[in-house]
Amino acid sequence: MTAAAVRPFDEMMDELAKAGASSLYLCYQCGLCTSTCPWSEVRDVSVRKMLRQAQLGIGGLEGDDLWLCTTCRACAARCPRGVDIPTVIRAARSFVAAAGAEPDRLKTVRGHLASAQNPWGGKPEERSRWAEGLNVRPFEKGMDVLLFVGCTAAYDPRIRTVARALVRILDAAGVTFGTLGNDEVCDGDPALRIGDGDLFRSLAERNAATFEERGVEHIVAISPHSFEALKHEYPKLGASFEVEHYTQLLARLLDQDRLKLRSDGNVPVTYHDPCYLGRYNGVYEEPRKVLESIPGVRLEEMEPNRADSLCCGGGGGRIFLETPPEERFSNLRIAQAERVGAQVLASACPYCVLNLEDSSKTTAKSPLAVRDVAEYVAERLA
Amino acid sequence: MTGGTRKIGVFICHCGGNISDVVDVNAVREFAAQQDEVVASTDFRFMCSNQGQARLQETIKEKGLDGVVVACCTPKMYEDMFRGSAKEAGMNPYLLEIANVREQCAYAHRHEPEQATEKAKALVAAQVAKVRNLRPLDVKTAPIHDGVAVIGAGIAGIHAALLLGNAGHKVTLIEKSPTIGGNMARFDKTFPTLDCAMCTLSPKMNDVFNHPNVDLMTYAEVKDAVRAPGRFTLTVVQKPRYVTDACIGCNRCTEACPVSGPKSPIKVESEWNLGLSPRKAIYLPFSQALPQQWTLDADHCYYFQRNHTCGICAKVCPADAIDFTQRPEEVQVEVGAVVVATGYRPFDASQIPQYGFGKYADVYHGLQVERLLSSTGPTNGKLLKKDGTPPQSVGIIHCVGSRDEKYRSYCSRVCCMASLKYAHLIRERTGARVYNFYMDMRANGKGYEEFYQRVASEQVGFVRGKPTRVTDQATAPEEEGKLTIVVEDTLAGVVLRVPVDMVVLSTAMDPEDVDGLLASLKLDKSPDGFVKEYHLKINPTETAVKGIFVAGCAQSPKDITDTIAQAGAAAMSASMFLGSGSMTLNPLVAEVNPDLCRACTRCSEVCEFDAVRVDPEALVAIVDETSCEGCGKCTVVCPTGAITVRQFTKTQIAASIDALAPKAVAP
Amino acid sequence: MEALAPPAGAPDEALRILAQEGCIQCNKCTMNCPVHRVDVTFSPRKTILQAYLGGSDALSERDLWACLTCGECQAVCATEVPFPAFIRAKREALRSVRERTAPCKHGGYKEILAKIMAKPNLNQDRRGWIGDGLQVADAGDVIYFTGCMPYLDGVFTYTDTARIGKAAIKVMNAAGIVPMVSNAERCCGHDALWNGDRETFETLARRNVEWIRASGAKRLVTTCAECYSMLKYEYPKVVGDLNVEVVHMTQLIQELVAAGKLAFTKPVDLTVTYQDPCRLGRHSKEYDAPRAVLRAIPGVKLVEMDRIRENSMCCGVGAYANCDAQTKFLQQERLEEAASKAENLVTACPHCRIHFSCYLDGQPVDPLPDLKIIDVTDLAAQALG
Amino acid sequence: MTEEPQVLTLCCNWCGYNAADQAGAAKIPYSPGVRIVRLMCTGMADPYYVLRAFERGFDGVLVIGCHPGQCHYKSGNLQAREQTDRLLGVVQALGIGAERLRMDAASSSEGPRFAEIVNEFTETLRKLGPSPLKEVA
Repeated sequence: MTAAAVRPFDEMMDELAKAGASSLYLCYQCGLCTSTCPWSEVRDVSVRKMLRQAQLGIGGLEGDDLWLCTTCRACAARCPRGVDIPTVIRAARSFVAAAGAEPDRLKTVRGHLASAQNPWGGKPEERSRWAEGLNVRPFEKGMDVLLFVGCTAAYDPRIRTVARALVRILDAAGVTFGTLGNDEVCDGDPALRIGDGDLFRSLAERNAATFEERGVEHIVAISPHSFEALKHEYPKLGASFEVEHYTQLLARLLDQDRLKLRSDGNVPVTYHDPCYLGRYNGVYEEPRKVLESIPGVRLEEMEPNRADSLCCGGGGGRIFLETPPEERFSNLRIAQAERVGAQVLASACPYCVLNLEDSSKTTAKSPLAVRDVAEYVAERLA
Repeated sequence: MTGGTRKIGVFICHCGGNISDVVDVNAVREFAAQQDEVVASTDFRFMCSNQGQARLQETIKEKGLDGVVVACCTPKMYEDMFRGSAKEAGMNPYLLEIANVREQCAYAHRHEPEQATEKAKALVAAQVAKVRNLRPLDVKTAPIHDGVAVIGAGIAGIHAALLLGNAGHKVTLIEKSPTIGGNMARFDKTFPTLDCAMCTLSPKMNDVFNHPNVDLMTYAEVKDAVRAPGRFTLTVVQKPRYVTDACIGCNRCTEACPVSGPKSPIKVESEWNLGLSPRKAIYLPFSQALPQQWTLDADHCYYFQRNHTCGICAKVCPADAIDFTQRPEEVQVEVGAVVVATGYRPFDASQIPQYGFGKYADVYHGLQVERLLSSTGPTNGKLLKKDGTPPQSVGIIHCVGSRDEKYRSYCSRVCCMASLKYAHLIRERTGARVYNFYMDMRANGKGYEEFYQRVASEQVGFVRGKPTRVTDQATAPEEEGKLTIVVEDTLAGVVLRVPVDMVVLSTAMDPEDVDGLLASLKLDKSPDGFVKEYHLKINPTETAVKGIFVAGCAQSPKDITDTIAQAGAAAMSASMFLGSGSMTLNPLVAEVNPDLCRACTRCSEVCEFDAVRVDPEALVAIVDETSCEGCGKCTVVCPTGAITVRQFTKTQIAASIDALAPKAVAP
Repeated sequence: MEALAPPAGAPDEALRILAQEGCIQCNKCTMNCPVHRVDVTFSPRKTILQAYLGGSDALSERDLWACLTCGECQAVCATEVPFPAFIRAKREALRSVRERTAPCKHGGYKEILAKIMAKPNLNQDRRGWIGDGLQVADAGDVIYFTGCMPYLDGVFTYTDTARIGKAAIKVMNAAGIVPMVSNAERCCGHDALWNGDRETFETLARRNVEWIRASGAKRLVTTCAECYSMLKYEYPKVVGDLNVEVVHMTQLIQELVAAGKLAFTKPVDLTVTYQDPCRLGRHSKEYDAPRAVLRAIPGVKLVEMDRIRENSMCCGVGAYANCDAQTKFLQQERLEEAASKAENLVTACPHCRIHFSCYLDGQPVDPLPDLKIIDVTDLAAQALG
Repeated sequence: MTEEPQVLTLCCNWCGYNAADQAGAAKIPYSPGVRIVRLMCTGMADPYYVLRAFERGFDGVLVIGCHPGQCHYKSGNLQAREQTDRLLGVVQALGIGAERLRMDAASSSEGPRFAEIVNEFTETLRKLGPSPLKEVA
């Protein structure tokens, strides 16, 4: 092969700079990102090499590997030069997607988001069907909190139970809450992570306008992805409200002695940190505290955990893409859970629960129940 | 206006045409002559030439000038020279000001000669107005105390103390640990020559210990420092050793001491061996320690911790050298200069949990490996794993904490070579396979690249990549019972899992924790935490505080070669400073009119140099002229106008402003 | 200390002022002089005697500027010798001898402001500090003369003076008054006059009178005791009748409350003591209005200090001419007295407030208990609810 | 006389003044209405100087010190910035106009930047016209 002359891809370099990805040029090619990336556990992919080529503007980000990134931030959390790799990825995705070169499946997701305001393709008028039979009221001023349900909890049959569980817990604790019902739209996280900033903005602005209109001041989110978007992305658009993840609210309710839980016998439980709750927002202790408050629960820590936790594989749009069984991080996670002898694998994110449950069903050597923290707590309500 | 009493001369320089081609110097000269109190106005081709200066001096003498304005180039060029000439001619040099008509008129407005000329007139008028308001200033000097304190007795401090002592200065060498020698005394060999570290250090330790001009204080710390012109008074705390000079070094106390014994509830690890071996409560840090005087660690001693129940050391001591009644003592040390040589300590590798330091037994940091390789170390120089067997393979991870914005952004400069040294010694002593995990090899000293070549030729593995973790979880049979280093080999572009028996972390160098000392000495730190030097490039051994010098790793990470060189330079600077006998105080600093001061403390609150304080008894602010830099922040916050900066008083500046103002320009 | 010579051949105007009243050398002035308490060399009696014997030339530079012109000497004098007026005349006379000698404190800030405001073509924006929710007008029956208030916050970092103005407007609005605040307003000239710069004072007075007369207003209100004494007593001497009634804010409030046009509904539970500003008290003989205001505010408990009304003690600084360590001792003395009575010291002049706050902001001579310095108008505004 | 706006420029000795020298040495033209007074540090730039300059008829006052973090005296430029900011309100209220007072920074090697700052400021002043305090002859 003859060497080609370097011809910098100026347009892409400009785009990356505009999208705030200029920390890219700080990279000194130590490869820590590659070896830290969960993909390195299951297949060959060099994050470093992608950055290398992008630094020189000779491509590298436009290939298929670009769409592997789960935006889990494990790399950025360790990068010795402070390169904001997920932002580089996001910027590159938006550049590639603008040229229509993203995976077909993601085109569909974008379509759903644009037409039905959710990535799953559910009908907008069925958004609040998850709450059928429960007395969930529309949010009005004076209520303690707005429950932001999120698309997965609204449409996915498995995750609907999480939302329903949370309703029972809030009722039991005497928290007054409401939802936006069918007026809620996707928080925009999927759009943002797959590189469609405009779509994100239109969704976010729509929600923000509804919050404003209904006088929402305090939001509780079910999905850490909603939580992250509401907490850190919406304020950039000028929105202003308090937001917390439901595990933070539950921890507070327990502190105030407003939840009575009964024993589950002597159960070894392990907790999987969702990336968007942990690395993105530093919420490590509250979910653990909630689990440990269930009488009988014995919390065992998997390796790795907390800031080093292994991604489930669902973020950054990966939940919508097919991953071959031998490349699923969630399979590794199941093995790690089994290594500490857990019977229950708890997490606090719809994507994590979906992925881990799939893997548990296909790879667990002995029964390993995958539960969302909310489900587990609701089961143990006294 | 009434004629004043001042006699001011104005000298306008042509600068060989640089000025006169643009500015009408005749017009400026005539204009200047009309200014109040101007008695001489002249122009000359080159004011900076010998003839020009002679003209200046003659006119000063002839006319009895007590004020001069030279209209020429920027004051940054020749202000000092003109002031010197004026002084020689018998005029107070601080009555001379420069009107910068070259850079600010002839150069900047060369296409507008008329405007340039008008502006030149204004600049001359402004300086004449200022000079009219100037007062002659005395340049004060303060005698410099002839002693020097060297703080820290590692290789930098020892070397500096020796040179200063040899130069005839009275040196007080202050070391906080029980022995001198510093980190270098822990090393086995030094790169790139692989000399035995103690063989080169030990003679210097002995020299400084026995030097007639060096007063050595070990186990002593500087607690406070008070600065006066030409003098520092250090308050040094002599910590109690509980062992008197009568100690004959027989070691019976150490042998008898029950602490750290197998059944002892009180256990303590050897600082000297960095936790790799236990030590007794009464001990000598290592066999060649100087002074050869034992030290009792009261914090881990049964006598002190268990209500006087022990005291066996005193019973076995043949010299009756144990004295439990000792107390810390404060000693005042007066010196004229201070050399700060407080050195470094290794970065705490447990801050990066992924590398398993403190979690896996066979993960060590570099200084520990020095001890493991040293014949005086805990394994008598045999490199052994915790289980007592020699390693078959060793991984050395570079840049642990260094070059990492999460920890220390800077390069620690020595780790590359130190890692090569470990690689060589480990291969030489154990034959183990050695892998270096590096990002860049920095071999930038004399003989270093050659050393790199030599070690490479010894079949040491070099993997370019920063490992993500060290783990004991095996994913393949080769990893069973091993520590596996996971890394991207960035040259091959593949992720490797490298199983080894031992991991060495080449940790960053941290500055020794001397915040208290730096605060007492009013020294600043650079953003990296090391002592801030006066100028990084051209004056790396002095500090912003006159009379304080810095040497060795206190200033920045460096190897022994550079440490010695800088210690020598610091000693030279200190010696010259002391040898000058007196220091000139910059007269352009703040002064307080006590009649106006109301002791409100606003001046001392804004001062960045601790140069002004309020005397609580006299209720007046007092300026320390050695510390004041003359920035004038205090003058703006002073409510009463009591504090002013000489040569920049409100009347002086306002006079300039008035003269520059549009009205004043009109003829 | 250096004695100052008057201009050759100038009549001793200062001595003429002194000689109008006959000093009987009883020494009550000196015994009551606050400056004398902290600097025994300063003696009004001695100065008067020297002037009688050999003209006023013997006055030293130090004495010339150390006098607070607070008028305590005159207030206790059996024959009412106008010592402050003598000092003022002396400062005026010496001004023509040399450039002013006493540096205006605070770096000449107020002095240069006054000089700028004496200029003809000034297009000020004097309302920037007022903020939302308060109503002022371009014309009307009542002028609010704000004084140098909007400019003080440019250097005085330890107290927010605009606060007093906002309070004044709030109180007036509550009584249905929308005051006129004019951009044509200039410095009242108090400091210029008292520091001997009559030229600047008269220029300022003329510029002020021009717009005041043209405004057609009936009343002019000040929150500053200095402005009040200038406009009410000194301006007529220079420019004749102003055609408006000059009132201090406390007088206005007293009147509004009495007439039932203003009611304080919100209790302000504070124990306060009251500082008579020299310019409102001794210079203008208004002691009662501020006290009446304090009594009208529910919850306020007024505990008087020992030295009040004509015996009140100066805040320590007059016209920014004098401020030094002696000043500090005086302020300590006064604040200790105040602190022994109440936790809040109320005054009716922004300058008393600044000078006391300045003291509290710095290092005290001796530790003082917590004491807050509040303007009476501010307190009134707080009681509006 | 001259129609050029008259600018009092208070330069610190270490950055602003050297930058002006650099601009001169590089023969970068700027308005001759720019008049420099050298202070050791902008930290000693008293509000009095600014007001006095306006009182004496200058059209604008420029304070040029070191970049933040580069002050020879650590923080003199920061104090100057704070003081200048406070003074802006005063200058505005006096009707002089806050646009006529500006603080900027140029390091000792930034001759072009010095010229750029003063030229831009002069241009602003030209548009504003003479200071209202300027005595009309």
